Amino acid sequence: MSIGEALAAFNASYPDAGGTASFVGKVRSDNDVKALELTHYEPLTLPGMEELAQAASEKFGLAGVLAWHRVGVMTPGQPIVLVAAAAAHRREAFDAVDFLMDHLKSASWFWKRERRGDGWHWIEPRDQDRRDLARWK
Amino acid sequence: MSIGEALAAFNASYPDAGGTASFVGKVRSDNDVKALELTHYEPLTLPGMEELAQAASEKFGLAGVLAWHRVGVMTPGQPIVLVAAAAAHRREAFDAVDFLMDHLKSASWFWKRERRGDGWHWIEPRDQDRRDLARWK
Amino acid sequence: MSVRILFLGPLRDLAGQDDMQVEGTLDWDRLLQTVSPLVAAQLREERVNIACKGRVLADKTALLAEDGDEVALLPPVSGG
Amino acid sequence: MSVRILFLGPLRDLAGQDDMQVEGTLDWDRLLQTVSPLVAAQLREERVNIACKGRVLADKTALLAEDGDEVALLPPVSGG
Repeated sequence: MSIGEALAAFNASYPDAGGTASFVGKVRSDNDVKALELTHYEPLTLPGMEELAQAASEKFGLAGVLAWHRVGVMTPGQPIVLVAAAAAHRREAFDAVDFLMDHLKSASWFWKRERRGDGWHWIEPRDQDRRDLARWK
Repeated sequence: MSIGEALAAFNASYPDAGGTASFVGKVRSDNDVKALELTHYEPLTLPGMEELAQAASEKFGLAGVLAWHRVGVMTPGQPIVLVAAAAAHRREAFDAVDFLMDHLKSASWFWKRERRGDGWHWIEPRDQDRRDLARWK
Repeated sequence: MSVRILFLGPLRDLAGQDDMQVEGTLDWDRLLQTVSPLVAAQLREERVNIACKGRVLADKTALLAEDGDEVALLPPVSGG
Repeated sequence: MSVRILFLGPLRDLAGQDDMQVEGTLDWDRLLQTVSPLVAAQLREERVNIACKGRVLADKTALLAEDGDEVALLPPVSGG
């Protein structure tokens, strides 16, 4: 299922919600990035994402929530992550997507490394990512 | 073109952007709403939306921006508005979608009325919508 | 050729019509006399704007429309 | 049956392997002696977590894994 199909299906699933906000994150090609690899630890990663989606749903009173995250090797332009939130009003939908992304970026069980001209480099969350996450505490 | 197709095409148009945020607003069925009618004044509405998209693009350094708004009579569950923003990082993409929606809600040339059991009622922006808009000034 | 006055949004209901045509030069005072008292009262409110030839007037009392021009009466907006 | 130790993310590079197996009970002290000094130094850092049987330990020094258990060594995460 493509991202467009997923978003169309998600939208159609919550006709009574006033709005759906979404975000698609892709591999960027800056810093000479040739490829990105995401790894996970399934016994923690999947339950963690389910808890995160449930937390967002309760915190923002969502009608529905979608959180997809790929693992494996991806090249620039390819999608890594898709989140969507359906709510009565746009503010709750926006905030939920923001919350989900902040937690997927720096508080979910994924490890990311990128391959540049000189080999693989592990990536840690930026200070900005940590500050973004701290807003929800 | 459906919303899913539009978002898929938009995403594909900006492969180098790190992320795309989007929002779809739909007719809600609360308050006994049977239908919603949106009218516009094309000589102002379309140039106004183009200026708004340009302003968002400059303010948030976007790779691309999409702003669709329907006019006519719509029923609950049907989409009214679709906005999307592609940017290097998620924060700029989120903020641009937020900015676009706040301006489409209460600072663009549209007039909205809803039909309830007792007839048509004109809708003005909520206080919350005005406060949201004021954040950008 | 005449000046076409358009009633947008709720002003259309208040005017009971989509538009009206008037001959010759239309300025602010003549506009207020041409439309119904209810519409005129709305026009005097700050939150109601006027566009002439596709441009919103910074000062609506400076309206000066000639034959062939379109004047749009713009009540507060609500979209999305 | 043995205890399987998994090296996740950058710890895999540091360990030079995806996982290793050890026989019998594995506690915190034995874990530090079992892995390489470089990995042990990482484990002592607060930002590195340990999971046993699919649960992250609130106190990693309380690790107590038996034969058949999986112990995952979890460096700081980065997703999205």
